[in-house]
Amino acid sequence: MPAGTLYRGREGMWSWVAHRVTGVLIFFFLFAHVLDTALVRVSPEAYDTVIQTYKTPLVNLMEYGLVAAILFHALNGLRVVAVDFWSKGPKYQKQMLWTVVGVWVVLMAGAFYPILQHTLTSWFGK
Amino acid sequence: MEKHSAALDAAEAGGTKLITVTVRIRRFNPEEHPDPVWVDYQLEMDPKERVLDALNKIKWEQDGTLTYRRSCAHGICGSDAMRINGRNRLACKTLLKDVNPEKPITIEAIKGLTVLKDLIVDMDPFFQAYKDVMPFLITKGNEPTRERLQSAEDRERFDDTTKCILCAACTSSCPVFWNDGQYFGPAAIVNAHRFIFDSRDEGAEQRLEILNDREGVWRCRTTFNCSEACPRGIEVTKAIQEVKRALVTRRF
Amino acid sequence: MQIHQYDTVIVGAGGAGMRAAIESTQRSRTAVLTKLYPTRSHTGAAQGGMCAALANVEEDNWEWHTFDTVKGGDYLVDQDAAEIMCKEAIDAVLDLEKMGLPFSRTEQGRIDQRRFGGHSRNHGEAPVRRSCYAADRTGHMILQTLFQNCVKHGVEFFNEFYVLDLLINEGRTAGVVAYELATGEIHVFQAKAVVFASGGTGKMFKVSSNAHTLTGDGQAVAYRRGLPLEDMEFFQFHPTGIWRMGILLTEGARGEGGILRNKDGERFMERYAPVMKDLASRDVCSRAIYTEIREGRGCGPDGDHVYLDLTHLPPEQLDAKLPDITEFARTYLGIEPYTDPIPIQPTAHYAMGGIPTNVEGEVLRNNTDVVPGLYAAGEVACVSVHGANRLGTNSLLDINVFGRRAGLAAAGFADANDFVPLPENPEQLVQNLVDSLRESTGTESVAQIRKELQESMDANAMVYRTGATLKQAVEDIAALKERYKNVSIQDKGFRYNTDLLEAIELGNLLDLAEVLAVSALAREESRGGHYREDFPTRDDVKFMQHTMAYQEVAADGSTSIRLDYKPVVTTRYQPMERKY
Amino acid sequence: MSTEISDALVVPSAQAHTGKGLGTGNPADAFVIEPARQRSKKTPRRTRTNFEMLAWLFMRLSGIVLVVLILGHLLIMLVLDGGVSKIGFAFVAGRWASPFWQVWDLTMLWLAMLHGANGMRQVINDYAEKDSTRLWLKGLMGTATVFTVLLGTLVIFTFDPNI
Ligand SMILES: Cc1cc2nc3c(=O)[nH]c(=O)nc-3n(C[C@H](O)[C@H](O)[C@H](O)COP(=O)(O)OP(=O)(O)OC[C@H]3O[C@@H](n4cnc5c(N)ncnc54)[C@H](O)[C@@H]3O)c2cc1C
Ligand code: HEM
Ligand code: SF4
Ligand code: F3S
Ligand code: FES
Repeated sequence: MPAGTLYRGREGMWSWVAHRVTGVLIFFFLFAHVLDTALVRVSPEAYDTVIQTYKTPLVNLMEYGLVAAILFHALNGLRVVAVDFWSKGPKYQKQMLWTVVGVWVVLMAGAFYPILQHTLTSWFGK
Repeated sequence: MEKHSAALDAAEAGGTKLITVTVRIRRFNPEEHPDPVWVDYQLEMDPKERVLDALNKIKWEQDGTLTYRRSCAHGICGSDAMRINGRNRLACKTLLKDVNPEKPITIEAIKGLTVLKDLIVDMDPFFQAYKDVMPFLITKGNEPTRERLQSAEDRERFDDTTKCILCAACTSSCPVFWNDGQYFGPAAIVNAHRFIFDSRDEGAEQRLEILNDREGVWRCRTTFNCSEACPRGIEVTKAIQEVKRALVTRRF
Repeated sequence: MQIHQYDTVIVGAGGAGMRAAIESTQRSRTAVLTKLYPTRSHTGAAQGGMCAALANVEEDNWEWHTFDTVKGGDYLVDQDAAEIMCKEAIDAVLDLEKMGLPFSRTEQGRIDQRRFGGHSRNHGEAPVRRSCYAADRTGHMILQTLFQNCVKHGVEFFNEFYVLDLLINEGRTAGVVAYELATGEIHVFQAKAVVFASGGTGKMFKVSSNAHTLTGDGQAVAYRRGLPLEDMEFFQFHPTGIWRMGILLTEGARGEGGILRNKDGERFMERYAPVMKDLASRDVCSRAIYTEIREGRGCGPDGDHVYLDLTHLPPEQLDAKLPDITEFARTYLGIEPYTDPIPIQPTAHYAMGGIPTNVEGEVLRNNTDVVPGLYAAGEVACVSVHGANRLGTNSLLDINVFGRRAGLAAAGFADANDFVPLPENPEQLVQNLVDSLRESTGTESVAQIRKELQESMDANAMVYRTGATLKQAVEDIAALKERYKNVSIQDKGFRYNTDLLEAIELGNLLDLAEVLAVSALAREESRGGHYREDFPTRDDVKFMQHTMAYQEVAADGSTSIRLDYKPVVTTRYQPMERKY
Repeated sequence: MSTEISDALVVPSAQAHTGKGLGTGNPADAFVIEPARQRSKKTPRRTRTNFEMLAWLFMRLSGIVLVVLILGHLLIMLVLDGGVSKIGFAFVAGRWASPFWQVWDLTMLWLAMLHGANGMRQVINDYAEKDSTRLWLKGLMGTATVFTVLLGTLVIFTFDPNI
């Protein structure tokens, strides 16, 4: 059966999609993160082994992705709050979204080295 | 007249050139076939004509079975909300030149309401939500003999939401409404807003209570599809926000 | 086939139908049958306002309003009805306000009023502010407010039900027959009282401000059942429709100070109506525009239109008072009304004639007798408060005043009387009509015939008419009616068969166009909206009377039109020369 | 020429209203706009709670607080002082020695989990069509949340650097 087309929403709709996807993603990560942190109650060794995996390049990269998700969710969350509570919020929602994206890009670029330095140094040396 | 802008010249130019447009319509007739199909129609149109004119031309000259609602043909009656190139619009308020007539123009029924035939959907749930917000003036006490007074500012307060023509473009563009259709939807909230902020009305508390429902304003995720879709230019999301804020401030 | 029983059945859910429904629902079991969802009705398109001598902003009284109405209608108005309308206008407006209608307000918080064509102080001295309005969305607000109140009172609507026949038994009203769009089923509604409020016939013209759905179904149904149609030759052409599209730009635009200009930029209305100028009545303005065009002062490459100039008005005023029409100019013409004049031409707008009624809304069977239990109100009816030319804003008034009256009268009648038995096979006529169209193997297309009808009407029966053009129209229509017998449709289904209904609607238009042309041909004078170049003056001796057109069916089934005339009711205003 | 119609033919209005059991079974059969629901006049106040509003407010307020907590957390853990390289048992032990960080992490845990759980509830409400699916998913999500919150709290409070 030929499907209907995708609704061509604009900034508002796509930012909401991204907000939702990142929210769910963070939720699952948080779940895992509490579990692994709980290992500090088991033994220092167990904890350190798990943390070791955080330092592998792949997971390190995923970590960068996670930060990207959290940052977007956080910044856009502030935009949503502004839309809801500031009377001019709805009017400037698009401008605010582009600000969010701008700040997000800047922060992500800034965080690139600090977060990935572990991987970078292990690959390319100091 | 000496005042003559290029826009006016263009508007007055007679014998405009016709272009060939392809209109791709998602047809559905359960009497004939259980599944919808996309059908292409080619026609010669003046790009300054409306999408509704194109549909009429198809119905009148090519395929009389094509079915859609229409009446006023100038964006005032709310009959012909449909999804044109993926966005909800009124066919009679959308000119061909504004939807890129070089490429096929896709047209399908609005989303989230049962499609009954071609572009016709079941409007029942939509109007039910409207009726549920008690969309009529509620007053207490004796009627005055003359009109109720209302200052121009008080009248302005809810002007935006009085413009609604109940076309359903907003509600059927809302991703929350698509899911299970239980959400009251932006149109119902707009019409509640029209009375909540009318200084003459005394039923605001009741209406706010209704919208405090599980399926009320709190389901809105501020996706702004409704505001983008509204052919009357109503700031729908803003109206919803005002209702939310009224609820919060009234409760605390 | 299904049969329903209601005390009162109302046909149409525009302003008139819903106003009637609000009254009758509270007093009798009422069903409202409408071919459109109520809020789609064309009352919603009305822009400018609704007149009532509220005197909120300047001195005014209902007698002045009555005089303007009578004069505007070129003395063909039944003055008893006009008096009632103008007197009850004040309460009609106040009632709407109490129902919640958001009128525009004055500084003091009262309902604001503005000038409108033909409305004057003290019998034509100067324009007066009489039109109550809500920006340029007055009709929209009326329609929404009435619908809201129908919701409040729990009015029972049957949406997308097309009434296609009227049942009269033993000379009394028995009910109506409707076709349900969703399923193709035929429904018989047995009723004690029936109110027709099905709106106008404007789609017989090509350039028209009317909706696609205004096809005169009510008039045609009554006419085919042997009832007369009154004054059908009087059709109003509104001066300011968007050029070629016909979309209306309200007279309120001129009420706010807009000016009509020809290609030289001249304010030509000064020549035609020195006092009222651009606010002269509509027939006067429309003729003036065509005269300018004919005499070579039209605008544009083909000189076939003039301008409505709003550029001298402050943008804030346009935004506050005329937001919708400025948007129409932007959307449909791509021009900016702050800086550019808007190309306009007269557009077919309003049917003054219709089903004759008395002031209670009761339908007349001839010059004096009523059909018990049958009512009509709104544009479908002819009371006649509009005479030969309706004044702007008087129709929204008409639908409210006479819609209310008809609703009350119908409910009262239903209360006092019993059902009339249905005739045998009540659905027969509709069933045959629908079946024959579905089964037809003819070769003619609905769209083609409709197009030719509209073109002929525009060419021959518009603002300027002569015996020759009207004869041409009569001939054209006869030929089209012949071809219509051979019409066929493509959609043979039962579900939402709009193809079928367009064919039926075309049949209605053809009948009504014929009545219009024949009535106009017989009226050898010029009066209000009916202007005969071969008889350019009003002839009160011969034609100070209403036309009553009846369908005659010969033994062989062929039909013809019989014209009769009915005297005009004159109370206090004797005919005078009409000058603005 | 007239006939009485038998009662059997007359459709009662209640039936005509719903269209159910009539004609073709088309949902649009005899569509009518029903009168405003009784709730309007007779039962002005339905038993509604403010739960949805409180949840909505909570999402926004917790979000604002979380910005500080989580971004601070990320900054310390991943950016400052050599980023993730420095993290190990000893680092955690050092941090949780201070009650300040204990409270920080505890609030963050609770707020984030409740915020996330309520968010997930909304997502499930939106996409799970069947009531039973909804119930299952929400049950699962709720259990996981309670478990995680309790576990995390336990860890923070009972952490013993000398284990
Ligand atoms: C663009 C425009 C602007 C106007 N501006 C003004 C103004 O400013 N002031 C003023 O006073 N007047 C104005 N008028 C005139 C006025 O609006 C109309 O004459 C008036 O609204 C007619 O109301 P109505 O209730 O009779 O019909 P409508 O509102 O047209 O309603 C007709 C109803 O009948 C129903 N119907 C039709 N046929 C059938 C059928 N076969 N079976 C069942 N139902 C049927 C339709 O569904 C509809 O509900 C304007 C008109 C137009 C077109
Ligand atoms: C960092 C600061 C955060 C801010 C400012 C923030 C803000 C918000 C806001 C305002 C919403 C409501 C959106 C709406 O109703 O439309 C929301 C939804 C949500 N948040 Fe957060 N949040 C943050 C952190 C988190 C975390 C840590 C998680 C995961 C545990 C999370 C998961 C979710 C989820 C799942 C939703 C629901 C999304 C939806 O319904 O579309 N958020 N967030
Ligand atoms: S708010 Fe706008 S989009 Fe929604 S129904 Fe009203 S007019 Fe249509
Ligand atoms: S599209 Fe829907 S989510 Fe809210 S902002 Fe509009 S109602
Ligand atoms: S036809 Fe009336 S809104 Fe488009």
